[in-house]
Amino acid sequence: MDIVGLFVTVFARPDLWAGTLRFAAPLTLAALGGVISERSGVVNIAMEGMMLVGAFFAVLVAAATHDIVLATLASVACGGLIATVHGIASIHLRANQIVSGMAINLLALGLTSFLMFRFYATSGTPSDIPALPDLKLPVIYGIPFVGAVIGDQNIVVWLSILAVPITWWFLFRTRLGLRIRAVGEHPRAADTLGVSVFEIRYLCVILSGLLSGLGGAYLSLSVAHSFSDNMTSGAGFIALAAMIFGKWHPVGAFLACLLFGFGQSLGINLQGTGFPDQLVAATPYVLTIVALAGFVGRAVAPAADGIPYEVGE
Amino acid sequence: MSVATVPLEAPRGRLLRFVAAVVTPILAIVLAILVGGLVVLASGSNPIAAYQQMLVGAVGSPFDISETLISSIPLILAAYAVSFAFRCGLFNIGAEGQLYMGAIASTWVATTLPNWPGLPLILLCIVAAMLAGGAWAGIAGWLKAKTGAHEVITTMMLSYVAIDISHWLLEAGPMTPANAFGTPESGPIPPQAAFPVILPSWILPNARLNASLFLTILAGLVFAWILWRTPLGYEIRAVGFNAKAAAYGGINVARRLVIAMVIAGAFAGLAGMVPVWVQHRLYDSFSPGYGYEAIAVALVGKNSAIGIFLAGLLYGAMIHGAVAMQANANISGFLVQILQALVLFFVGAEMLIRWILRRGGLRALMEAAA
Amino acid sequence: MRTLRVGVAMAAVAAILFGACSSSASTAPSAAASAAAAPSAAASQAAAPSAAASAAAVVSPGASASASCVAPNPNFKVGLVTDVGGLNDKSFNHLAYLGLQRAQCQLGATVDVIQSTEQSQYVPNLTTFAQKGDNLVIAVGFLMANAVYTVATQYPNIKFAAIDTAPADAKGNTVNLPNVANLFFHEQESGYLVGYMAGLMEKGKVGAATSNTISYMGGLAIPPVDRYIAGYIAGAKAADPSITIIGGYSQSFTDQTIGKSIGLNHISRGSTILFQVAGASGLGYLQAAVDKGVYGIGVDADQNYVAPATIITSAIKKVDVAVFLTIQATMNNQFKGGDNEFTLQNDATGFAPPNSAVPADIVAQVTQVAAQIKSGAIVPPTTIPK
Amino acid sequence: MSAEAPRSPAGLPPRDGPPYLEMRGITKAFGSLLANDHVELSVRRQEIHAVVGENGAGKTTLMNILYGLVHPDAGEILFEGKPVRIRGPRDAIAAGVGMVHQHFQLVPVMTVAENVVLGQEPGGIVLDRAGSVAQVRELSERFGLIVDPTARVDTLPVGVQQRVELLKILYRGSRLLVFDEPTAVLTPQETDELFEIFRGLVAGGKTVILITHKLGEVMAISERVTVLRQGRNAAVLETARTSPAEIARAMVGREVLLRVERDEAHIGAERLRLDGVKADSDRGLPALAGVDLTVRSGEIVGIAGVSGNGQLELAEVVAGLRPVTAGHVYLEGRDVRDQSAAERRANGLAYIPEDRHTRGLILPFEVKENLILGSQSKPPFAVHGQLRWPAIDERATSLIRQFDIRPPNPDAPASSLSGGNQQKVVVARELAEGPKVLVAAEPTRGLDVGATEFIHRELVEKRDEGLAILLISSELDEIFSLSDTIAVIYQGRIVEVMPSAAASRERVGLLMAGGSVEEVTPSAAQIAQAAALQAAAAASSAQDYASREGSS
Repeated sequence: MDIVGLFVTVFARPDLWAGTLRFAAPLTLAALGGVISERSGVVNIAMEGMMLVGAFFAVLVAAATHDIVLATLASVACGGLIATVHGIASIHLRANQIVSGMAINLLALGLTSFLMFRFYATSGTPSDIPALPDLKLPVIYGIPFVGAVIGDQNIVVWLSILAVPITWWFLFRTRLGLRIRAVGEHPRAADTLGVSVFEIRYLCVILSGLLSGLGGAYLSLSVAHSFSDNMTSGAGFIALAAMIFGKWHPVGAFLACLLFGFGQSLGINLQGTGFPDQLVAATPYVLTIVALAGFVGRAVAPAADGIPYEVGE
Repeated sequence: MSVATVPLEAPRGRLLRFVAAVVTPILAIVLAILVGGLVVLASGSNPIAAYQQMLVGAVGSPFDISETLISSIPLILAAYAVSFAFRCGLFNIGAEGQLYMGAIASTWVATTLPNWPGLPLILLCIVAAMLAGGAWAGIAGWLKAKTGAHEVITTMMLSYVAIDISHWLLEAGPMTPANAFGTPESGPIPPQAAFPVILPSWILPNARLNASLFLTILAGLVFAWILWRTPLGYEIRAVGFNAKAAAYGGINVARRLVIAMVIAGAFAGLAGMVPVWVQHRLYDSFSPGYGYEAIAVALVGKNSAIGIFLAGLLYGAMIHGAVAMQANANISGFLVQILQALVLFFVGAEMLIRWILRRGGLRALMEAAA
Repeated sequence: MRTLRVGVAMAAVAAILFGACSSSASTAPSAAASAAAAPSAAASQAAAPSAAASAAAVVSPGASASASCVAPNPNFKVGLVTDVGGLNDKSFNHLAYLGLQRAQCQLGATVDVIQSTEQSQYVPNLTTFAQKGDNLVIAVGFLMANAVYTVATQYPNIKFAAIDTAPADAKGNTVNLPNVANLFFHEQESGYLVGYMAGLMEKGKVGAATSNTISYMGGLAIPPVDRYIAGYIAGAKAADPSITIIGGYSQSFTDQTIGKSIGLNHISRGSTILFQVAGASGLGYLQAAVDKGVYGIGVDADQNYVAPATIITSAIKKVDVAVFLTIQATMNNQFKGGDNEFTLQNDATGFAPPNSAVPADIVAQVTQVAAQIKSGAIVPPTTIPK
Repeated sequence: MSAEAPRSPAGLPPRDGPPYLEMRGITKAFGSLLANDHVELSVRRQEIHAVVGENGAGKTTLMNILYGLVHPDAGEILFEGKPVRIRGPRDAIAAGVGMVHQHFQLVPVMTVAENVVLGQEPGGIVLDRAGSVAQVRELSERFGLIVDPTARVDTLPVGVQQRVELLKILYRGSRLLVFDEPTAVLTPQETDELFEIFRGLVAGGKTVILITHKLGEVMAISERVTVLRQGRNAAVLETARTSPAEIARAMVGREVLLRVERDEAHIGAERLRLDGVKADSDRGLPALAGVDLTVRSGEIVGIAGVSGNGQLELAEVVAGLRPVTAGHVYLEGRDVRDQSAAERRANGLAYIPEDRHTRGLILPFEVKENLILGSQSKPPFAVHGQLRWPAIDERATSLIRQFDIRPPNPDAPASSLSGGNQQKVVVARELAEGPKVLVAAEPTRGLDVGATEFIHRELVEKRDEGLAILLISSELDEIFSLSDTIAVIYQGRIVEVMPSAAASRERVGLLMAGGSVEEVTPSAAQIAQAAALQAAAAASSAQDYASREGSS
């Protein structure tokens, strides 16, 4: 077939680009969380688990209260809660942070599935739960192509995009941000100036949990409108990859998420075009590897990333 | 993720080290069981019954022991893959894909050479599995050495690709013989290529536990032998601990990275082959995520051959024990995932363990456990 | 000293976590009730038995001894082994469980479930029930062919039921065994009917169905899925030869994000009726139809409850009925080894009662087609035309 | 001690009255090691008080306690008359105590201004970046500490980085300033400038505690000196009434060897030659700008220079760990430009790296494993692709005995050894294979008298056996006492090579600072220091390096 023509038609589809944003949103939130956490020196591979917990409790509270705000807050809070566990393990207990992270992921998967079955048996989560609204933008929605791409995106998509500059500003323009980066690069230096390494790190780990939790809420309250076992299916790990890909920088991570979302969306748009669907599904992963090896290359983590801090060594 | 985040024990006084290595995980398991019991209690069931059923279900009979081992073997092998990379300072998060490749390659060899005599064929299959897994992991290693592409990303992405390839091979036909229902599964492994079953039938009729157990033990020995008995292993460990010092010692760091990944992948390839040889065919999405669970097993096993073997047995026992627990105590199998997570968590939280040891007046042990 | 504080801190966190759980526990029943209310109501019109079935879905194992149930019979034991999809798969595992619960309630059978977490566990899991001497062991899923064969030949006195498959020996040859009932469903019939309905809707430009384009999404390209899709395509084309049909797979039965994106993609490419055959992933697909105000078609059970206005109908596959009937037959010593076909004939396939969006005349036409299928005048295909 | 105070060499009027700072009965144990054992310290207002002692004498621990980084097991602190409880740096800063740490506590990737204001940033939620830059500039001008507030710290030479450290404590308005080994990284000229600053600060009402091991400095700047030995008070002396020899005795607890035994060099054939060698630093900037250098058999060539002028790159270029961008390296006449590190080792090159932690040792490895690093794949340690542990154990036990490595346990992880013993492991390993050329970078940094003496003796011995040694040290005294030839490196160039006999400290120091011979017009301060140094002469030169306490 005419490959070029095919790609022209595919790229002309607004949904390709709309889909890119949709896919990128939850990844971006989790990846930004990862950036904040690791900028403070705590390795976080537990975004997957934090998202899953967020997704579940979002539905649980939504079903109980029928209040979308409460539900979202609950998901964020639960994300933060599970993050706190990671914090205690890796900051106070000086546990290996990869171990703790993996444990959190396993725990979240088991716990949510366990509770899911406990509360909803096999009937599935209720369908009459409130959803995170899509935003129909008055004027823009009318514009032919653009309207179809951004005219009717979910509120969380916009939140995630908004979160990027905010996170950048937070890390690189605020007093707290300065302290966070200092703690991640040279905790002892910060400590000798009276900056509490522990406080900063707890704050950042919990922040990462809040953001991941929101990403989870997006999955269950907007995308799916329900919860199902392991519904994050690896999104948290993709976010982890995006964070490294983006060299621990909010904007870089966001771009990485966009690239991945684009690959996902492209794969979907290439379905039924003659390529085997199963192979087309691999598009985002191949794209990521090529981009990483070809254009990004070596990334350097914050100097103190993953190294527990001990007072008065 | 810097090498510093890779969990490797610094050796101390030999005996003390050994005792500590034994005592800490055991304490971790005890803690996990206690907290897990709370979860069961919170869900309104009887923890004692749950654990009793799990224990009996895991090792209560020759049949259960054999099944526990069958569940353990892929985990152990895959954990060697994760761990070997850890030893070189690499986080191989994509053993899953490597074991898919191993499964595909070995199955392909077996099904395309159905008339070969048994021994050569099975050996060839083993080689194919190891080569395929090794090559797949090698890509990540090579990219790391050449471009510095972070292995966490590359191995993860490569494993998704491998899984999609397996979907294609089995669903779109290339590996699926026309069969009654068009089920996405490969043709059967020729009987002469099967691993011999090792339990005599007077102990257990129709036992499934096969010689892959010996293969796993052998793999463990090889794992330890390479790391502790060869210059290569010495250099891989050196790179893992301190790449700069390794380079100073005249070690070609880039090459060691690649080799370490290839060897790791070879272990994963084997891990992929074993379940196929248990089921006599390669099914669509045959792995429940051995490659990911293996990370936990490797960490619980503290990256030592014996530790991983035991950790794998523990996880396998939990998986198979859950069967009886569900069937007889009516407790959700998800409890097992929770337990596995807790074990891992407490193994990680050594300070907690050391604190307990100190309360127990075992200061020396506590320091050795550091 | 610090570690002590940490201990306290951890305890606190744990407490909060459990607090979260238990607090939500209190709210859960109401939620579950509201969840299940919908399906039971809808299903009751569909077919009497499955109404009770989905009603049973409300109560979890613990609570199932409600007034309407007969006294439990400890001497009649039934074991159910799910495939790796697990009980929450929103598909055949889920439905089989409903049938099991119904048997527990209405027949007093003693039931147990094992959720398989690995394919290589199928044999031990089936064996576990066989060893307990269960009267009937039910294996869910087309990948258990060889496992069922292995265990069933080993325990000739135990009765087995295999859903969507038949025993197959090591070489992969199907072998009918006297103690194994192979429960097959003609999903293609259900697919054909809903496809036909979709075709007519488009042809008649009914409501939102104005684009003459419909679509489907499968989970993986596996037989039970593809039989549905094959029928769907054939039915739609039969109703409206000029119709455009878009299709794809999510490569997953769990990932709802992909499911929804594929849905939105299909809608953006003109589809106005979406048919899902992808378990939980498919819920995302249907959600896209809800968001964009087009129509969706559910699968397996009546999924109208997902969105009453959107889900015009569902392609039915009464695994629950099949399971219940098989248990009943076993109880009455009417167990039949070998193939047990579940079709329109015995009301095990078909389409769920359409919602108000579907005009009566279209319903009538589809019902006619159903009759023709029963009579054998129409034989829906089981494979997708390449 | 006697209460009547004489005129201090610092030229300030004597002050009486109650002590400004008093630390009483300070005790701190790390595990089984008693780092501070009822240590007493009393400092007067506006005094420059020196605290001296050997490596491991407990000076740094004492100061970390004062600064709240370490919590004492016993003892109390009185500051400005009232008892203070210092739980952490926050309290110390609040109380008015500031500290310049031996290892700079600077975030390399951040700017000077960011480093200075960190923890007490101007602005509300948003960091007032312009404001912080302005404040830092104002501060640096007021105290004459010239530094660009917007520069990234890792682009600054160490001397300037120290000014940043100083600015940090001035920014916080500290009244009691603690300096831990401040001159370790400075040229004599920079040291003078620093001392001038000290005097200025004291005149301005501040009080200074100076931790050092350089008796010359003690004599030059301090008013009183507290000597610690093995965690205990050894003496408190009025500087004007004591002598370097007396202090040295108090420090070491015995008469110390005053010079390295070293007979005439028997210089032989050329072993190592660098020819117009250029190389880049890790950050890709040119670090070596064409180095020509020759080391012959039986000769020790000392490279003098302020650290950061290309010494590290020079060593790594020779070792084969850093590519040369131009020029050639010859080992025994053979151009080894394209040889790998391994090949050069095989050809008789040995290298004692500057930093034993990041280069020289694999800390989690056992001692015996570290002792074969570089030879791991050579017989007898590896035969037929297998490690021969018996051979490795044998090598380990013999080297441990020969170099008196403690504890004598081949199975102990290197991380569990003291700095001195760790360095012995490195030296032992590098000398074990009978090398022809040795590159020794900072071979005694952070070692105590015993270890330093030992390693110097080893080096001289090997030199007499014909080994060609390229010695790189930022410590002039080490250079002077060991080298047969001295080469001064400045900004990646060898600015001058001279026989050590013909070299004077002042001249070398000047060259190190980038000065050229013409401009030798010593400042008053230099003369003062020179005088003090003469006074210190005999003892100091030997004692200085012998008891250096550097980074490790």
